[in-house]
Parts: sequence; structure tokens; C-alpha cells
Amino acid sequence: METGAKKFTYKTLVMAVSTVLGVAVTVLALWFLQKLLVPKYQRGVVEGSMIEEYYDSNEPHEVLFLGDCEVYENISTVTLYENYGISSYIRGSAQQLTWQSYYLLEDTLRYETPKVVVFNVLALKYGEPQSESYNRMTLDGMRWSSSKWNAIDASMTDGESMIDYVFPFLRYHSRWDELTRTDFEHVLDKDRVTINGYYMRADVMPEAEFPSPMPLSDYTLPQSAMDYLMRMYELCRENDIELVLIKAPTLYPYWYEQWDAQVRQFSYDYNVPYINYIYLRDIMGLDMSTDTYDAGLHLNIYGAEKFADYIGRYLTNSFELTDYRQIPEVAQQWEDDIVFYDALRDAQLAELQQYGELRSWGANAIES
Amino acid sequence: MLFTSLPFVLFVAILVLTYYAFVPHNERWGLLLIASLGFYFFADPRYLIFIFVTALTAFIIADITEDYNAKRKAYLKANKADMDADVKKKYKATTTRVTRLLLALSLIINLGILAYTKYINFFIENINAVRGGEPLSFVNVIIPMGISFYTFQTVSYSIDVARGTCKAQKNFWKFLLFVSFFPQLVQGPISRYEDLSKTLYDPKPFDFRNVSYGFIRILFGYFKKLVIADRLVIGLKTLTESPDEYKGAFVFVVMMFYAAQLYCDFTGGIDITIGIAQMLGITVKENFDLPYFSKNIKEYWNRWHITMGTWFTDYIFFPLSVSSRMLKLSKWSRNHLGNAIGKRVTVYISCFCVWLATGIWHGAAWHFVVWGLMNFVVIMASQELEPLYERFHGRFGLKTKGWYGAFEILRTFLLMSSLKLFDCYRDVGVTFRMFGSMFTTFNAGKLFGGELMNLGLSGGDYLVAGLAIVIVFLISLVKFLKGTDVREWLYDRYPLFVLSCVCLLLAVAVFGAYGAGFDASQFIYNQF
Amino acid sequence: MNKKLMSIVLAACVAVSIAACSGEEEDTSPVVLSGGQAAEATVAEGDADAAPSDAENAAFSDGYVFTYNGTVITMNAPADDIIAALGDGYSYFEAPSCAYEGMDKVYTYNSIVVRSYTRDGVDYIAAVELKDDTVATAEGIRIGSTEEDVLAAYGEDGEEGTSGIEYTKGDSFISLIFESGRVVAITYTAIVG
Amino acid sequence: MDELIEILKDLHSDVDFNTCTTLIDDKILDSFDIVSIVSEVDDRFDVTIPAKELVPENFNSAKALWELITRLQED
Repeated sequence: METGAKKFTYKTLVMAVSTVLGVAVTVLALWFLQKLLVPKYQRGVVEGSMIEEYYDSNEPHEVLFLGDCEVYENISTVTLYENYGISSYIRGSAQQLTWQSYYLLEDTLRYETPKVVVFNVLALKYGEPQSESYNRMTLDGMRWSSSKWNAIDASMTDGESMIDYVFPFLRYHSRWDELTRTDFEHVLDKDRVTINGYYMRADVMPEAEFPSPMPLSDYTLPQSAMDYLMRMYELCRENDIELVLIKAPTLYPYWYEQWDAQVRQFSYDYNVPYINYIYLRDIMGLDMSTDTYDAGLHLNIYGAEKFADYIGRYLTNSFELTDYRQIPEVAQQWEDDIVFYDALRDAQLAELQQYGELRSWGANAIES
Repeated sequence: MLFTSLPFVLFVAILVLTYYAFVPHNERWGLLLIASLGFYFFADPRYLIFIFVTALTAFIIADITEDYNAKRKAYLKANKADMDADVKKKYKATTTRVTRLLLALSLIINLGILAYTKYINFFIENINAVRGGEPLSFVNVIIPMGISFYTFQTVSYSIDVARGTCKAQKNFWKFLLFVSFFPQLVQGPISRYEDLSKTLYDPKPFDFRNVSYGFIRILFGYFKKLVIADRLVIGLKTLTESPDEYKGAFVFVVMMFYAAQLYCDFTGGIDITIGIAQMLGITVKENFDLPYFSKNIKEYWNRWHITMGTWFTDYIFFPLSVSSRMLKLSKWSRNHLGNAIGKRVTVYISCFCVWLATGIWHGAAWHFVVWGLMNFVVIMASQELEPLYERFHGRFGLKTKGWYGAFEILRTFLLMSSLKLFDCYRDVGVTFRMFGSMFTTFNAGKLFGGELMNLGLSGGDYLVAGLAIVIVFLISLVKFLKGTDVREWLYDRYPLFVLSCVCLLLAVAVFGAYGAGFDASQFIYNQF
Repeated sequence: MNKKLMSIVLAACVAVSIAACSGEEEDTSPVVLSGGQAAEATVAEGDADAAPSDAENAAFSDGYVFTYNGTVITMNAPADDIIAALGDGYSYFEAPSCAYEGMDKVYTYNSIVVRSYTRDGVDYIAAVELKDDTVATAEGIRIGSTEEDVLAAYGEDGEEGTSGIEYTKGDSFISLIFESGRVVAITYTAIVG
Repeated sequence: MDELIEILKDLHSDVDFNTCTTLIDDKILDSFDIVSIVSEVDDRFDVTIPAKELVPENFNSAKALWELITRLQED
């Protein structure tokens, strides 16, 4: 009788232990598999790593840039620091939509309150969610908060669902077939791909002639985008932040005059500065035969340094920004950034010297 | 809410927890009713009206019928002494007519709703085709989810109560639960009231073993469905959407894919259904018994979609073949056509009707009708040839040889797979053409020209599907040869059981063909 | 379980479902999913294989179709064949999208501009722009036509914008831009789903 | 009873109907056989077995079948 009871308890114990172990192993395995299966955005297409990288940056940022590739490829944050002592961050991402910029601002305010927020207006042309892959690159990197939830909610295209964002595993599980070396190398930690949000390219491809823009039957900027611009304006006002609207100096995709007029009207109505740098290309000294790496769509490091120098002068003159070069703790961190910046530039230049093109960055680096 | 959607999984998880944690035993059926109606509500609120009307009519008429039968019995008993045989007979005849009328009313309403929603446009289409001239316009109807399944359940209930072989349910809400029980709403099985009511209103109390069995069965169901069926669908779609590009050997590929896909989809769904019921302490009748191990087509139909087969046997085949008119016809034909042929006439007529009905039940389309009748033809042919087989087997002593059994199984499998082509191509002409092309231009070499890689499945997909099929096959094989249920074997070695659960779950999670990139395909029997 | 409570719950369910029923009629063609293949056999449509054979790429779209020098250009149709058929007389521009998610290509011919977009590695027609009055739409409208001509050809139900009018058909729309009562530009655009 | 066994033997000569009690459960008799039995019984015993009596319990053994026939005869 006694042994029977003992046996019973032993068996129950084994069952209990194996059940608990089973649950634990499952949860752990799913967590690990999620880490393994989500895209890493470490080579070629690095744009998906940018939003997340912000949380690793420990400096205070007085200037925050929001927008798409027209900010993250066109403005050198290091130049802003070196020339003016501005400590800035670019929370840019590929085809960042206006509401995504708004929610990224909300998100950033949870960590710090910049003095100036610079928003690039090109995205105002989009009134509706555009593409899942861009959504993913912008949204997956955000830390969880109501802002992320709302950003996802506003951005989903048909066929996307919230649950796939909550558990990216559900979206990416079928990548088991396409895993690359990078996926295995960066399961748990990721390499840095930007310098405070600036994505560097050191190659050169002169600007070509763009086709003439397609005439539109209606040039009204979508109301939904303008509403979020309004919310951005109000959020800045509540937090004593100066909002600045810019249009980057690149010409394609085309920025219609009619759109420009509407943004100017907004700038006039709400007393928000708006600068269209397309008109200032010559003044800032942009030479589009050397300052772009993709025939004029985006600036390379030479262009980005010129544009940063120009916009930096405006920012220092217009707002009371701290010269962080004078503040040792911050300066020390920036020195590290500069080291990284220089090394990255030198590595790219070396590859250009060797192959005549970049192999470890950009399209050539995309793994298949 | 599809079985394969995450909301459904959460729905079931929450239900099972609430069911055991918060609801006392005798009220559990109430929770199931709310869950079932909720399930239906979220699919489409309008469905509720249909299921409600069907359940209510069947319930009320069954109730009246039973009362009437009881009174009739009492009357007969009370007046036994006063009635002579003639009066008794007369009384019986009139009362039987009343019960028959009641039954007819119930069936007309129930089957009428089914016929109207599911077949009205098929009907109009065919009238238009025949009539010519100004075509009639189609009717805008909804086909409630699972209407064929729950209607068949109410019909069998009505008939059984009228026959007096089943006691009527006196609580409408309990009856509504029988009709709407959500796990079997999507693709069956077609439960009998007598079977399901035993545990539906009085489920087994919480039992860890039972719940574990149910759990692993659900996982296995998802494994079959998501890893195999929904993956093969992609290839099947490519192959059948442009049949003329994929002839000959590819038709054979279609046969094999579809055999695996249909089996995994359907039995996987049933595994999920029965597994959920088992977790809830409810016993649902098995619907499959290793169908692909059948040695002839008749056996196949006794092992595939069993609850449908027995339904047709009990409520169409038997009543038809033992009706007085049929018995008379049988006598007549035996006298005029000789015993050998005469004996068969009635059976074949009934059988023809059953397969016609089976075909139509599967869908409002001609290819289903043809498919049903082809089954009839094959069954009849094998029935007629049986004596010949017997002699052949006897002469060579084949019955005792293991390899011959394997041959019979393979033969039946290929035969059934060929018939299923009707369902693949959904067009009678195309099916015959494609089937023919297997014999005229097989050209097996084409398969290895890399075209298999262009069907939408990658090498990895083939590998995963192949391995998964091997696993499913081995589990079936063990059951077939040794009669062992792998689940029980594993449960007795509990850590292995847990390990299997973990592996199944991870395999489904990673290799399942769900989410973006995979079309959410519905259960095959969903709208039946 | 409390019977009363349950009756109320059920009554509510039925009431809601009836309310939902009287709402808008969804498209509920009697689609029967039987084969697992997501290919849906729509009984009501009868034979589906009677596809129009004349314009091959019409199968890709139910929208506007434009013909240039005998080549049919349909929005959302695969671009390669169409570009090949249009011949060599074009100047070409391409712009990769951010993060290499595709390539916008622009082909400029004498009288039209054709644009394409990329989806899963395949180029599709995104837009066609009519540059001069040597070409006309299938409905007979060309640059220089009057606003009345347009309304007569396309109807009154267009969507009026700040500088023109837009008509949507299937997965495409045509924009006609006016200046002082005359058409100055015509574009076809694909609606990418 | 003997006549009944004879009917059954005609269908399946290799089964011992006197002892077997799982004619349906072991799938020895199929639905076609049952219909044949009903029609033979109708012929020889002048008893019509209604559809509702076509249940496994009544056909699992020759004995059960015989009981069914006698019950129907009495009725």
C-alpha cells in the first residue's frame, strides 16, 4: 500500500515536472525562433534597423529629424556636431508616413524632449497606408507603447493584422526557408548601421535628367496626412518644441509647386518655419555631379555634409541650442560616434578604391 | 473564424479554462451553447436565424410527435380489450399517417431551407441552360456555415423520434446546443442525437489524461492541416488552374497531391473537432478509420467520412430498399428477370439514389453529381465482379498473401484518387480529358525538368511536406498493423508525450502554411 | 445555468442577427469551397473559361485600356511584353525605391510616357501619360478636347479635382486635366491593390 | 430459425451463423446483405422488417434476427 502511494507520487511528480519543462521549452524555443526568423536588416537593406537603434543612443538630442530617406540619407549628424556642436538624432525610416512620424515623435517624447523637431514634408503626399514592407521597417523597431499600437493601427494595409505585429513570428515563420548567415549571426545582437540615424553612402553617381512630372487632376494634399501634421504641431506646442518643416534638396520623387503652396500656407497659418531646400541647392553649394550616389535621388556623404552644414547654420542661428562640444560627457560620446563615422567612411572608400563600387553596403550587399 | 486562425485557438483555450475552472458540471452545457452561438455570431450574425429556425421547427415537431405517440400507445393499451384486429389496424393506420405528416412537415422545412440556400442558384442555372431565351436572374442567398451538417443532424433526430427509437429532448436550449455544437459545425462529423447527447449535457468530469489526449490530437490535426494540406494546396492550385499546361504525368501529381491534401485537411479538421470535444469531456463519433488502407471501394466508403455514409445508409438506403413498394418491385423483378438479376434491381436503384444524393450533398455543381455517380458505377462494377475475383483469389490462393493485400490497398487508393479528380478540376469535361492524358502522354521525364519547382512550392516545401506525410503515414501504419494508438503509447511514457507535444507545436508554428504569403484556405467541407 | 439570463442572451443574439440581416446586402454569391484549392467555383457565373482572347493582357485588368501604335496597354498588366511591343524609340529612366523595395521605371516615347512598378520581382504597368494631340483615348478624347467632349465621352459621374476630373474603372483611373475649358493632359493610372 | 440460417448461409457460406454475435460490428454483413435479408424474410416468413428495425442490435447475430422476426410476427 505504501509503495503504491509512493509510486503514485513519483509518477505524478514526473508528469508535473515534464509538463512544466515542456511549457518552458516551448516558450523559450518560440522566443528564440522569433529572434532567428525575423529579418535582421543588417546587410543591404539596413533601413529596418534604424528605428530600433535610437534606443541605444545615450546622448541628449536637442534636434530630432523625422521623415523618410530624404532625411536619413541627406543629413550628416556628425557634421552638425562637428561644425555647430548640435547633438541631433534622425528618426528616419524608408517611406516613413506622416502618422508614423507623428507616433515616432510621441515615442521619442517618452525618453527625452528635444528643442527642435524637423519634419520633411515629402510624406504628406501619402494619405493612405502604402506597403507592408515599409510598415515593417518603421514599426517593428519601435518599443511597445500605446504610440506603437496606434502607429500600427494607422499604418496597416489590407491583409495586415495587429497580431502579426505583436508576434512577428506569425508573420515571418515561413522564412525558415530563406535564412542567411546574417540571420544566424545577429540573432541576439545587432550591429550599428547609422550614426545617430544618418545612413552613410560614400559612392558617387551623378544626377541624371528626371522625366517630367505627371500632371495630376487634384493637387490637394490628403487630409489624413495634414491632420497628422496638425497633431504634430500641437504636440510640439504642448511640449515647448519648435517645429520646423523642410523639403530636402533632392528632386525626385517630384514635389509639386501646388503641394509646396499648401505647406507654405500651413507655415503661414500656424507660424511654423518651412524651408524648401530645392531652391537653395546652389547657395549651399550642392554639386549634383558629385554629391549623390544614385543619380540624384539621395545625397551621398559629400552632399549630406554640405546639406547638414547649411541646415546646421540655420538651426544655430534660429534657436538657442547647446554647443555640446563644450560639455565633456556628451562630447566624449560624440567623439566615439565620430570615430565610427570616419571608420565607416574609410571602409567604404577603400572598397570603392578596390572594386570601383560598394560591395558591403547597398544593393550589392543584399543576401539572397 | 476558421479553425486555423489564431482567434479560434484563443477562443478554444479560454473556453476550456472557463469550462473547468468556473462553471459547475451541470451548467457546462450552457457555456457550450453560448460559445457555439457566439462562434456562429462572429462568423455572420445572419447565420443564427437559419440555425434557430431549423432547430426550433425540428424541436417543436419532434416534441408534438413524441407526445402523440405516447398518447397513441396509451390509448391502445387502455382499449386493448375493446378493439378487435380490424379496428386496431385502422386506428394504427390513421395515427401512423399523422406521425408521418408531422415528420414530413419537419423534413420539408429543414431540407427546404437547405435546398433553397444551397441549390436554388444551381437550379436556376440549369433551368436557364435548358430553357434558353430570357435567363432567370440568380437569387441573392447566403449559405449558412455548416448548414448541410446541422440539417442532417436535425433530420436524423426528427426521423428517430418519429420512429420512436430516440427520446425527444424536452429542453429547447439543450437541443439547440446539439444542433449548433461549434467544433463540429464547420465540417462535421454528422452526429446522432442518441450518441452525442450522452456526453453533451453530462460531460465527463475533468480528467488529465482525457484533456491531454484531446490536446495532442488537436495539435496533430493542425499539423496535418497546416503543414501538409495547406502547403500542397498551393501546388494544386497552380496545377488545376491551367490544366492544359499540366497534362500527363502532372495529372498523376495532382492525384497524389489531392489525395494527401484532402485526407490531411479533412481528417486534420476532424482531429481538431474531436480533440476539442475530448478536452471538454464530450465523446464525438469517429469519422475516419484509416480509409487509405481499404482493400476495396465499398470498404473505403465504410472508413471515409463514416458519419455521412451511415447517415445515407440509415435514412435513404434502408428506408428506400425496404419500403413496401421496393419489396414489391423486388418480387416482380425476381419473377420476370430471374433470381440472380432480380435480386439486385432494388438494391441498385436504392444505391443509385444514395450516390446521387451524396454527389448533390457535396455541392451544387454537375461535377459533384458525376463524381457521385462514378462512385456508384465503380461500386456496382466491383460488386458484380466479386464472384469473379473470388474465383481468381481462390485459384491462386491470393487472399493469404500479404503482398496481394498491399496490392489491393494500392489499387483502391489509386481508384479513389482518380475519382477525386472530378473535385480537383471542377469540370466534368476537363476531368475526363486530363484523366485520358495520363494514358496518352504521360511523359514522366517532364516532372524532372524543374517544372515542379514552378508550382509555387520550394524545395524546402517539398521536403517538409514529404517528411510530414511520412510521419502521418507511419502513425497510421502502426495503427493498421498493430492496432496501437500512438497517443496511448506515448502517454504511458509521459515525458515522451510532452516532447511530442512540444515538437508538434513547434513544427506547426514554424512549418505551418499560415499567415501572410499563404492563402488562408478554408476547410474543404466548410460550406457543405 | 440561470435560465432567464440565458434566454435573454439568446434573444439578444437573435435580435442582433435580425438587425444585421436588414442591413446592407453583401455580395453573397453561392460560392462553394469544396476542393481546398482557393479557386472558388462560382456556380452563378457558369463557364469561366470563356476569357476574352483578342486582347491578351485584358485578362489582367477590368479597367481602362489604351492603345498606342497598335499595342494594347492595360494598367497592372506585366510590363515586359508591352514595352517590347512598343519598340525601341524611347528614352529610359529608372529610380530604385527606398530600401530596394522595387524599381520605378519610366519609358518616354514620342507621344506617351509609360511608367511601371515592381511587385515580387515583376514589372507592371503603373501609368500612361499622353503627351500630345496625336494620340487619343479609346473614348476619343485627346489633348485639346473640350470639357463638354469629356463629359459626353465619360459621363457626369467623374470625381472633380482642383485641376481636372478623374474617372475610375476597375483597377485603373483616368485623369483629364483642364486649362480654360480644354484638356491639357491625360493620364491613366493603375490602382495597385 | 433453420430457414433463417439458410438465408444467411446463401449470402456468406464461410461464416458460422449459429455462434457469431458480431455480424455487424465485424462488418461481416454489409448494407447490401441486410437488404437482401429483409427481402428474403419478407418472402419466406411474410414479415416486413421496417427501416427503424435496421439497427446493429437486431442483425449482430442470427439469434437476434430471429427474435426480431418472431416479435414482428406477433405484433
